[in-house]
Amino acid sequence: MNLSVQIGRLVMQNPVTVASGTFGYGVEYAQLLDLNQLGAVTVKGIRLNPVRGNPTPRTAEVTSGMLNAIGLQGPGVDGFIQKYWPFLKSLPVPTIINIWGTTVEEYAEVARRFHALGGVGALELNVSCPNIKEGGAQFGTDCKLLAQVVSACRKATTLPIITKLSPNVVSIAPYAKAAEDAGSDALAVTNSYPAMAIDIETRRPKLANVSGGLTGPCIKPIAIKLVWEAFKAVKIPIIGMGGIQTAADAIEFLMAGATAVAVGTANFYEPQTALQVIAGLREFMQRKGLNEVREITGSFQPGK
Amino acid sequence: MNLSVQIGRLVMQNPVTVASGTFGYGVEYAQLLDLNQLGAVTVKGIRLNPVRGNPTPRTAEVTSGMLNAIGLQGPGVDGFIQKYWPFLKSLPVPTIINIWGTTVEEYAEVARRFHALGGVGALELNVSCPNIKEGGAQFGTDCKLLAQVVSACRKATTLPIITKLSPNVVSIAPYAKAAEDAGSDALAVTNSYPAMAIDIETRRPKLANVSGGLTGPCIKPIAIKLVWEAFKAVKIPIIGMGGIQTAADAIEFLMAGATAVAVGTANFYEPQTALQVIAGLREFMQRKGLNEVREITGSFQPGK
Amino acid sequence: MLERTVQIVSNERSTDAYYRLVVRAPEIAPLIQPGQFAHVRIAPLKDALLRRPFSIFQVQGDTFSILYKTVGKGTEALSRMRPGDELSVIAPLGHGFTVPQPGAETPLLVAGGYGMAAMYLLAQRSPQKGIVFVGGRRRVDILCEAEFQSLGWQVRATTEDGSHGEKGLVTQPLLEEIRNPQSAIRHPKLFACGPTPMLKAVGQIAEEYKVPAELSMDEHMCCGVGVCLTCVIPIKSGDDWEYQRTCSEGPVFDAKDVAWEGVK
Amino acid sequence: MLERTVQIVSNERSTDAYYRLVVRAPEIAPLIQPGQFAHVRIAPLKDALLRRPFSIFQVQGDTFSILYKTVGKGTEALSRMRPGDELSVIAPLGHGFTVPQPGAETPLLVAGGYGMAAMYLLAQRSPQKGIVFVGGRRRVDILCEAEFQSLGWQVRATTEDGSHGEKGLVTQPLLEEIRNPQSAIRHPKLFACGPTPMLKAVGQIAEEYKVPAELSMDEHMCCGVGVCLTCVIPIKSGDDWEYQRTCSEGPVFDAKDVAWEGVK
Ligand SMILES: Cc1cc2nc3c(=O)[nH]c(=O)nc-3n(C[C@H](O)[C@H](O)[C@H](O)COP(=O)(O)OP(=O)(O)OC[C@H]3O[C@@H](n4cnc5c(N)ncnc54)[C@H](O)[C@@H]3O)c2cc1C
Ligand SMILES: Cc1cc2nc3c(=O)[nH]c(=O)nc-3n(C[C@H](O)[C@H](O)[C@H](O)COP(=O)(O)OP(=O)(O)OC[C@H]3O[C@@H](n4cnc5c(N)ncnc54)[C@H](O)[C@@H]3O)c2cc1C
Ligand SMILES: Cc1cc2nc3c(=O)[nH]c(=O)nc-3n(C[C@H](O)[C@H](O)[C@H](O)COP(=O)(O)O)c2cc1C
Ligand SMILES: Cc1cc2nc3c(=O)[nH]c(=O)nc-3n(C[C@H](O)[C@H](O)[C@H](O)COP(=O)(O)O)c2cc1C
Ligand code: FES
Ligand code: FES
Repeated sequence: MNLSVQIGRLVMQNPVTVASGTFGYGVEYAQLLDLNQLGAVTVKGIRLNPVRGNPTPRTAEVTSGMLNAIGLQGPGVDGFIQKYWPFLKSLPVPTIINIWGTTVEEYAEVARRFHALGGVGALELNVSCPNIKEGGAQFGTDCKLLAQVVSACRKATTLPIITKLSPNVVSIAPYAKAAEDAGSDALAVTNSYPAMAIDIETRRPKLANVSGGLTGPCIKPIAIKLVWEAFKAVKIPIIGMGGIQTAADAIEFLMAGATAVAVGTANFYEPQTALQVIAGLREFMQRKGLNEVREITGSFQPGK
Repeated sequence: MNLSVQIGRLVMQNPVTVASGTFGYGVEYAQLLDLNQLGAVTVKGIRLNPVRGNPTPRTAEVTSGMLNAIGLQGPGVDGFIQKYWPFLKSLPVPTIINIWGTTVEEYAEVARRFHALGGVGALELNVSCPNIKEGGAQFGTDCKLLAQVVSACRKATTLPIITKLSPNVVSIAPYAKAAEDAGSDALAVTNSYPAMAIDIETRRPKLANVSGGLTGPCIKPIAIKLVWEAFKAVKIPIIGMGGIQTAADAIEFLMAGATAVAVGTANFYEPQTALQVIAGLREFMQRKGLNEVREITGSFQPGK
Repeated sequence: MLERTVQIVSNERSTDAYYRLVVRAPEIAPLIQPGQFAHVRIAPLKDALLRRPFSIFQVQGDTFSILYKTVGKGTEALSRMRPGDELSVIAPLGHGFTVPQPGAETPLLVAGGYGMAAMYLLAQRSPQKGIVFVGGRRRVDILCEAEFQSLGWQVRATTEDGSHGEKGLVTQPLLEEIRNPQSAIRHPKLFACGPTPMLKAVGQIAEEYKVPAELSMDEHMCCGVGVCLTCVIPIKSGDDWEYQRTCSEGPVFDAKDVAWEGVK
Repeated sequence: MLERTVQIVSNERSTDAYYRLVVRAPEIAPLIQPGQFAHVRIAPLKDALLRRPFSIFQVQGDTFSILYKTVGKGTEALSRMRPGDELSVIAPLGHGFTVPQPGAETPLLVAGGYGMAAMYLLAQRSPQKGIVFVGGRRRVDILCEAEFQSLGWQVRATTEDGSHGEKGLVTQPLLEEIRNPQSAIRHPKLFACGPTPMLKAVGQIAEEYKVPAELSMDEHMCCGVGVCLTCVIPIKSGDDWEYQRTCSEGPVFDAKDVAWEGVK
């Protein structure tokens, strides 16, 4: 049984990674699960300089999901390389580094820095964070800006580039196509959904940032549709995510057109989720007599 | 304690109605609850001619919500007037009639017909149904078309017009403003969210229509944000909806800027929900010493 | 149609994956007609919101019961509930079977799997006793034979694997009976409940042999009371067909009204 | 840090809205240090996904316990669980209190409400016995006085409504003690756990009287293990401050490191 997949030049031993921002820098979970069983480790979003992030409260629980507005707190490129890279580099599984910037040039600069570092598995361009004023979703909801970011990074590195698209668009197809045309090796679909909650006793927002991103099982049906729409629009592989809790959820994403999947919010309440998904995927393939996990990708049959 | 609110010229004895398509034509629930306690009855979407609707399966259960692609099955204007209007007309509470068309002219014609009928409480323009090929969301995701639909109906009737906006836009503010500028008396926010589910055993979609609209508690945080964004953009009243199950949910919508609310999916599993919401709203007002339900509208305090 | 919170009197495994649930529902019980159903909210169900529809199996005093098969999360959660636990039910719902008039047709019941549940009240309340044709995949899918026999009905069981009764499909003995020139039954009328392919086969037999038939259709439901338009099936209307609601116009339809070409 | 499915040994109401839960966790129990917490998944919780953090109260053999107050849906669901039911816990988590060295400072513990729970192991394992200042709104909020007394500690209780102990805030007797020139305690060190305003007051006392203090901070948590960055509080760093994680760098911080101007 072959579970390995390819995202551009990046080979993953199985199609299951974790979603950026839900797995820290890998090291935090090393005591709870065997990281080496993952397809890849994807780290929290990093920009050039350290970022303090938003005031608290930063997350709130909602029905079958959560809101977050972390504000991309992070150590910056240098801090990351110093504090976290030695551990990640030592792992046999590849690292996908999620990057962002407030200008096209900053994205490119961060890409250059990680290119120069050597040993990075892939770069994931976060053009879809709903929780910061500059950068983030601003690039992800404008096809031209999106193409500029991807092109600039493409020039800056030969590392595989994964463009993480925003769900907050009328139709995802033109964005998927724009990223592909600008040289992206793959897409990640989807980021969190703009949303909000109010504490009715205090009349105050449940997040200090007022609004935040909705994630978890509640968004899965939206994410599945986005993956399917993106799959129909492009030829490059897609990493699907949004509310994956079980192998069945992951298989649904694969069928909708994903080549790989990422487990996000579920890590917070069940850190073993990614490993359970891998095990369940194996069982499914066995039961269905499938030899290649790739056969599942896009095998959804929408017609009669 | 005064619970009454006004949506254009329409006076509602309390701010709680039901969402179109989740309450049939009122008569179906008459045995289970006292319709006269509602603020208004809102009926399933009606176009000029009868509509057969989509093939089955038309709905599917998902985490904390459901998908539907009914395809706006309905009796057409004449069928509605013959079969359902006598009952609705006899109720002391007003009826909000949800209407749609496949052309601007059809919307206007349906509006003219209901204007001529007399006794209708308000017309709700559904420009946001994700489940039909023509009409519906096509008008709701294009500001110019939206303005044309609203203007044409405005010319056709003096009945209060409620424009039901699509959630599937980058930002709802321009659509809210376009509807207001074109003469809409109120907004309804929000319709269902485009989404999809796959049966992994058969690889077939869970809906015959492949994709459908996501509704229920899972979408509440998205809907709350849309109401708040629309509230900041316009002066006309908003009917808020999306996942309301309890009085607390309804109050959250009111605080975010809604003048009234609609209970949708919850009717399917708990037909008493709207009445429970009204009772809970009264208790909340009592506990907080509020005399006017209108004081709650927009009382959210996003700042410090 | 009433919505009531009812208490579980008993909830016991019958055979294999089948359970019998009895609830105390004094206001609902007297209203129930054969072929009607209850729409049940299973409170312990996590993040799954919708009610589940079940045919009403038996009515006794102020209680009624359902006979259900565990097939998914709702029925599994239900099977773990205990006497004393509460359920919200909306019942009785739907348009049931036409109970035969005294001296009129002789009822031939055709049931597949949990379809038997919809049949008991009809058998009990029919002035004419007839035959129950019951089919299933395996022995465990043949439910409550003894109960029908003790009502004085003849039961003819078939299983696909031959582990009980005749081997084959339930329609085989039915066809034999209808084709049998020696049969004691003069004016048969078919009443069927079970999987859609079985209902379709019964509908064809009814048409071919010009026997009246009522079919209880199994469609996915959401509201159960006629407002959501989930549960529709194609019903002939002039030269064409229109969608009608299984929960309201049905679940029981006259076989000759069903537009099979539109049925999934 | 281990993730384990553990069995409930007992789960009993203590006073009012406070419960004590004991679980059997043979691999986790020996690892626990005073001030650490357990992150608990409450399975019966409907459509609410996240774990809930609770200080570890006592450790006995292969069990540990928590002392919790029912304040919302998670703690209410927990209070309905019974012996034999299972929970998933990740524990022990966080950076706890520094247990005093033999002969070093005398610990003065300051606790508000369920903050007492974080204190017991510290009192038990400290070679020096000291005073526990415990405060609450009403009598029922004063927890396990007797248990601290039986460890040989002096307990000074305050309630806001005066229904038990002295009337007022917990910081009043603490201030008296610190200001008292006659006090037998030479080198006091404060350890505090409770609501943020109390912690802030303790921090100010520590600063004013130049007494060392460790504070266990109460921040909303999500992952509990340091990956999500939900639980941050502002910690001084040079002339500025940075956000550090209560679940990983904390929950216990040195009072002089907290940048109160940034605390909500
Ligand atoms: C009128 C009617 C009478 C019925 N009577 C009985 C009965 O007497 N005994 C019995 O065991 N079953 C009966 N069923 C089927 C029963 O409703 C389903 O088995 C049950 O809803 C499955 O729920 P679940 O959560 O276990 O399965 P899941 O597959 O997890 O359910 C997912 C969703 O699909 C729906 N669904 C799944 N299977 C069916 C089905 N066959 N029909 C309708 N909806 C379905 C569920 O209601 C739910 O919304 C009847 C169905 C109808 C329409
Ligand atoms: C390190 C630490 C130790 C704690 N120790 C104890 C203890 O020993 N005994 C005890 O009774 N309580 C303790 N708490 C508080 C306890 O975690 C909350 O009371 C509990 O999470 C409330 O959950 P709920 O579902 O009942 O409330 P809800 O209000 O319904 O919870 C909604 C969300 O808010 C979070 N939340 C609510 N209140 C708090 C709070 N005060 N702190 C952190 N998150 C909160 C919940 O975890 C959940 O994510 C501790 C908190 C922390 C951070
Ligand atoms: C707390 C939190 C922090 C996140 N941080 C990032 C981030 O830094 N960069 C990014 O691209 N996505 C980030 N995301 C989005 C996730 O990577 C993922 O796209 C989203 O959570 C959907 O998946 P899920 O529903 O499985 O969580 C974050 C999500 C959460 C919940
Ligand atoms: C089965 C179903 C049918 C619906 N039909 C209509 C309709 O005919 N017209 C319309 O404007 N909205 C329709 N809606 C959308 C609802 O009116 C409402 O906007 C949406 O369900 C969100 O509210 P909820 O989450 O409380 O259900 C329908 C929704 C459902 C679930
Ligand atoms: S189930 Fe809603 S109309 Fe039949
Ligand atoms: S709770 Fe996630 S980092 Fe502390």
